[in-house]
Amino acid sequence: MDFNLTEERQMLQDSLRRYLSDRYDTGVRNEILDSDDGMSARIWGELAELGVIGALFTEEQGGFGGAGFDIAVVFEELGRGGVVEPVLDTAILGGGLLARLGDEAQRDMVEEVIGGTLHLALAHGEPAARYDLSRVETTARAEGDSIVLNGRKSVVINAEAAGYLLVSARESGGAFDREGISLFLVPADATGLTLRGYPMMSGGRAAEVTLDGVSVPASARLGEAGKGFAALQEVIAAANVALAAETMGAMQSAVELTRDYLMTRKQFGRPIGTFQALAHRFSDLLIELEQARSAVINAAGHLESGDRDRQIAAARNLIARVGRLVAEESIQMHGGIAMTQEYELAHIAKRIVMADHRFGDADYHMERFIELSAA
Amino acid sequence: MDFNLTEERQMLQDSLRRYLSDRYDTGVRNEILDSDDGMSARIWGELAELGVIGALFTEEQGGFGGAGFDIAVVFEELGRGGVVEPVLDTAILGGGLLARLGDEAQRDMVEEVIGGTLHLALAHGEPAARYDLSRVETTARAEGDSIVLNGRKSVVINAEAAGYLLVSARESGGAFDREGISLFLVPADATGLTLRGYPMMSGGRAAEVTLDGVSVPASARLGEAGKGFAALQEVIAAANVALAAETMGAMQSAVELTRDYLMTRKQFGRPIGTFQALAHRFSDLLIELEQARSAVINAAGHLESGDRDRQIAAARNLIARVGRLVAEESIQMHGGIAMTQEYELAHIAKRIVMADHRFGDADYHMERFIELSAA
Amino acid sequence: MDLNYTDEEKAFREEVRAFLDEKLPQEVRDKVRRGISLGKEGHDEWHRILNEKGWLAPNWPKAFGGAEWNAVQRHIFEEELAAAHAPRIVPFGLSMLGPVLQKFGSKEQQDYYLPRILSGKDWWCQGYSEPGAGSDLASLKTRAVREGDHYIVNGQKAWTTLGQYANWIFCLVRTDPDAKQQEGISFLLIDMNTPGIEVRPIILLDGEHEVNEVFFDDVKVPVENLVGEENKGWTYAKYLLTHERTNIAGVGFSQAGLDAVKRIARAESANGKPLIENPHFAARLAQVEIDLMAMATTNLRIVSGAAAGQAPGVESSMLKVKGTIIRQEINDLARRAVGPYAMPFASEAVEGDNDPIGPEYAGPLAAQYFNNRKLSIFGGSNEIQRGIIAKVKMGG
Amino acid sequence: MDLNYTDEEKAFREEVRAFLDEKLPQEVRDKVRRGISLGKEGHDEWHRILNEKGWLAPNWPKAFGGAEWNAVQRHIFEEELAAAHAPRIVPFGLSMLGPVLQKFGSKEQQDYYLPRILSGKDWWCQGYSEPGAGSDLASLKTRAVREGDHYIVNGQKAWTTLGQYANWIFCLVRTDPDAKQQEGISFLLIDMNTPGIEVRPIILLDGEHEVNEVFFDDVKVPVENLVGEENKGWTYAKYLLTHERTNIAGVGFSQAGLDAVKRIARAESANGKPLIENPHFAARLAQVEIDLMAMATTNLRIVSGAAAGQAPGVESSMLKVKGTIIRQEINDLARRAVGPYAMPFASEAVEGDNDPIGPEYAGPLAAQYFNNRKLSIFGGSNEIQRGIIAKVKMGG
Repeated sequence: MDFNLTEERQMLQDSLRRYLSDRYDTGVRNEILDSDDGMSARIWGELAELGVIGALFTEEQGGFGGAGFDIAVVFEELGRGGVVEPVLDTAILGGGLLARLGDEAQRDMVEEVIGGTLHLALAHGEPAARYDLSRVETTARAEGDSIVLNGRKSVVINAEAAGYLLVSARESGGAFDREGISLFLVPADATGLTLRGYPMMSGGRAAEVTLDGVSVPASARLGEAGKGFAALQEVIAAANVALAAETMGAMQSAVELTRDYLMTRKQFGRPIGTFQALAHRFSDLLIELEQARSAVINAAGHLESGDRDRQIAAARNLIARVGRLVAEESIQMHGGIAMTQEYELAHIAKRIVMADHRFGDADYHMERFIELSAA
Repeated sequence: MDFNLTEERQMLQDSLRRYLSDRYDTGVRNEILDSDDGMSARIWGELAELGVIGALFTEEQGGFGGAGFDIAVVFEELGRGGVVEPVLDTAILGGGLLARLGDEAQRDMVEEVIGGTLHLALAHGEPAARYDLSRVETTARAEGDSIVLNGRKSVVINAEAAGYLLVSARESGGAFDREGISLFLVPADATGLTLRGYPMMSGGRAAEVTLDGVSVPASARLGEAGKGFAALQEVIAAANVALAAETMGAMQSAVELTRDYLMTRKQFGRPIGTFQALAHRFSDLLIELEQARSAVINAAGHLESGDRDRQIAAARNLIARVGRLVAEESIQMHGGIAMTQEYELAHIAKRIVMADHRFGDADYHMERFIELSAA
Repeated sequence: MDLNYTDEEKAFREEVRAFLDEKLPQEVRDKVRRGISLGKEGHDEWHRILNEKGWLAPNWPKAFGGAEWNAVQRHIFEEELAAAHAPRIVPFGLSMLGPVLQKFGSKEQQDYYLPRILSGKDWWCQGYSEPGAGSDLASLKTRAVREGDHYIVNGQKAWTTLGQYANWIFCLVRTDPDAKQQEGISFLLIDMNTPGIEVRPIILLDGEHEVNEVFFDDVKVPVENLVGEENKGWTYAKYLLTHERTNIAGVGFSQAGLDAVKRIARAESANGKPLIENPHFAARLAQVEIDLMAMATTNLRIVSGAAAGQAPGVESSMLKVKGTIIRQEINDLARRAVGPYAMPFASEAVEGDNDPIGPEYAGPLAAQYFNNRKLSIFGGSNEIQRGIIAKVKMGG
Repeated sequence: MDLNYTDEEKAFREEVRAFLDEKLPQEVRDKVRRGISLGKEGHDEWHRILNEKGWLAPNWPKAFGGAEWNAVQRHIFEEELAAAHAPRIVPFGLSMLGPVLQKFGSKEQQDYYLPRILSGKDWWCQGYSEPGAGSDLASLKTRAVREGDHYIVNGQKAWTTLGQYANWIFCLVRTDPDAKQQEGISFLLIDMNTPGIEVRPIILLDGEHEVNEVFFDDVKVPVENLVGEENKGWTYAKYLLTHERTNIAGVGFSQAGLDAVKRIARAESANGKPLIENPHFAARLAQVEIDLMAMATTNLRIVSGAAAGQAPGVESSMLKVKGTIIRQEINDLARRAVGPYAMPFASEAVEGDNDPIGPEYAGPLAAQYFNNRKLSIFGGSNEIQRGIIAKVKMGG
């Protein structure tokens, strides 16, 4: 048993933390939040240079990491910094699928991802699917050597910036079947592909995607026909570890901001943090934060294990519950200042809470946990 | 809309509160708790004299009350005093069934109940039934002019003191059917009736009851054959109002004891209740206590209405949740002293918590509420 | 004890319903239901409709043009407004300043200001809070110095709700800097068009412009704009605060919110079944509904006590705490109900000419969740309320 | 990072399991599982078995007859004991006094007392708390006055766990009444058979005799029974407290308790289905299991830090708070799982020659729920722990 980071991970963590604290302050981020792109190309390039993206891929895939703890280290720091750049979407989801399912040419694109020159987006969720991973009603129909895609994809994060969308579509089976789902690499400029983009509550941008007779060559299919679900599950498992770690990192920031506030702001001549009611509530946040950190460790440590899905469900359930507590209590203990958009905590709290809405909230993951525990 | 007690109820409340605070102090109650009978015959007689039992029956039934608010007033005070005497069992359940279903001779027994000279017990729950009211597997079989009862009844409160048991048994239908359940008035000395008595965690006594070929005349059946369930539901609805009010009264005591303790016990030269953490937690108890009071009012006020069962489910769910909070927080804020059996709060906390185990806990009533809301 | 409305109360409810059916424009209902901001014109229009009926000021005496309803009637009115998705009545002039002027204002002030509040000529805002002072009015820093016939006001107010629409502000200012704590505070009426006043928006975390900072730089205020006596402002402020709290439990808002969550949970599906049949979602919904049922009765008990002349004291604080917890829990359920479609930024999802993003109801839910964190912070934070409750109830 | 046990750690676990399989009597397991008190003889017997193996004192140096395991080994040992329903090792002599004597006792004291602890000759109890002083050791009132070769002790201790079995008590006493707060306290070893000592039972709310009051009336204690220096007792007491907290999270107990709840919930039925399939019960169970999974890792992080020589500081306080909350939640689920059969009084339902009342597992559950309210009160209440955490973490 060993709870120490390897030297490489420790170095990555240190340099990323230093970079973000120097270069990604509230002012910079607020500008990014207000920008049309919803992200900064400069920051993206610098993150790639730092090796942040490469750390998310194995050596085989062209990176120098790719294990659960690599993901956890990177995303904890991104979360701590409240980073809105779509590392999860381009690297974990998009890049992860290319690396797992792609042919040689497609796998070569991972290099561009790692280098920071290519954005990707996973177009998987659909208007009626909620968090159901297997609910795919977008269709893929062979037409000669081509495949024609029809359907609607909802809240596709990073769609506008992506050079390619990874689109899930059904080649056979009913709406909820795991069999029959394929993944296609669709260029952003494909005819029949329409995006309706918008900013998101917690920063960054997403789009509603319509596929109206989008025709791609059969070679655009990643892997075998109808067999895409397992890889989808894998990258979403990794994304869940990333989200859990990111949220935990954001919680860490929320707690630190709260501590600073409680020890700075005075009432009756004393820092308000010395009043017992707030001090005790703050202690509870610290305790729960340790729980969240342990949950991330459990999930990251089991990313390659047979207990993967149950551990991930546990981690995301716990972090969703604790996250809401930390976000709400941090705001409450700050008072009015935390209600203002430009204050650091407002953004951090939104990152924490809105994570619920990606790949399942506390109840969804609790149900998964119950199901997987019974199995 | 009117939230004032009628003059009669106010008088009953005042005199019962005065009586209990004068005559049912911790010492008296601790003696009762340690006694073989688990209750005091003297107190029982005095409660009857005060009109406490009569207030639970309508004029038609020989009493002078019987409405939801009469029950609520009486039981709030019994709860406040931590009274362990089985008013609920003898009067609400036993007497209530006699008054509703009995023939003239059986109805006349209500007078003895009101006068305090007759104890009754409802033998309804069974080992596998949990809180399922319709799960009755005890059988009633006609044999000539007699009816023969066979089965086991579990946790029959007040069975040992009762002159008669009101026994539910199935004359037809399957284990969960509402149809086919009859009620029988079985004398305590009937052949084949065995009691295994024991004290209960929150005071008072109960027994496991075995009916091994107990033969009673057909006239022992209360009401029509197989039609007992509706009356059973009615008295259990009344019992739920009584339990809700009793628990709320006990919560009132717990909160008062806690306030006294917090303002008496000192640390660093100040009453511990002036420290903010405890003060704020105490405020939450007061807020929730008002919620509990409102829940009792809602349930009592709807005892005769079409919304009865949903309102009762709501009240008991809320009171179970708030009750646990109040019991646990009161003990915690007291510290060690509350852990000792002889201290008032220990008994009060047990009354509050153990109410969960009669006619359903928080989850049971929440499920009922969901079911009834969907209907 | 009687939980039922009397026949008179029922008739009153019917009258309110009939009025709302007839006079509340569908377009306004839809906006309120969908969480779309009405703007000043929308609020003014609705106030005008209510004023025509004589119902704009339910708590004002008839002598001042109010409806002079008792507390139970006001409660019924508030419930029906919320259920019909009527806009809330903007409280600053009507619920806050009005009662203060009626009780402490001069005849001239009453004659001038009260009709202008009813007619909509004046939009008032509140100048109580200051930056960094939280809910602690006693540490007030804005100064007013008497110079001849004027006070010269310098300082800064914060969290001034809808101050961007206001042409008048009622302010607490410090007139005696040597007096301790709550002494030495006065209550001033200030024309927002006076030179030296600047209003700057504060954008809240949901992206909306709802509150403001107001800066005073040598602002000249005529002495006749002083309400009551100099240095007695704290008394008037406390009086105002009890009035602010009449609908503090927000039962009507919570009920409307809960109904909305149920509608959403019937429309949304999880695992191929309506979300409302999911036992875990149903459990959360049931518990908050049960809490609300109890709080509605707590509220009525207090309201009917107030109708019978008992002053609501510490009970207001209890209602504030529990009421905000319940409303916030409902907001949380609502955002969770819509799954991924909570993510789009509200104004993009809701406003403009495009179709909404995702289901029509989804757009504002996350924003409402974040915005309503304010409920437990502003108007005396829940921590302050708990302190008040403990002080009163333990003081014994 | 590696969440797996090393091969050595795995081998150690297997060794512990094999030992427990062979040496832990079935009858003792059953009693522990069913919540039946073992009595002094039962505990002595189990201690004897462990001592024969050399495992009675996992944290003592080998020089004193201990196993000298590292923190991870101790953690594994504790987990396996709990899983096997082994009795807990009574901590007063072994985990509390032993380390203090080893660090601060004289050679004579070490030679005399330590072997007697291992052999079971002495049963120690703890004389720290006093009535009304709660967890606040600094306000200690029991006095010891030096007279020649003796101290004369007067005063009273409370909450003395299993004092009825003890022949020795280690006490904190005030030797300098003029010193302030925590100064002037000494650490004395007192033979319970000395004249002037009286032990009175305190019956806890579950009806059990587990703790006692101990009265001292002119009790003569030889000066050689002083540990370390006079007036330095607070130092030794603090050292002891950190040792008391090694298994503070109680992960093993919680895991065993959770497993028991699952067994019960599979056996009980609700609406004709196993209770464990009831979604609301399953939800509570899942959440506490998820909390426990995380806490087990938190515990291991701290334990493995301790194995690497980092002193567990404020982390102990965190583990205490969360650990007790989780254990209490499991106790609550257990009592709720059995429905009406939680009502019989424990000793009647469990002990004696009769069959149990209701299912065998039901008897002790309500009593355990009430008894374990103590977890968050004794040994430094959760409020005190929260204060410590805040002080350390906010002090910055």
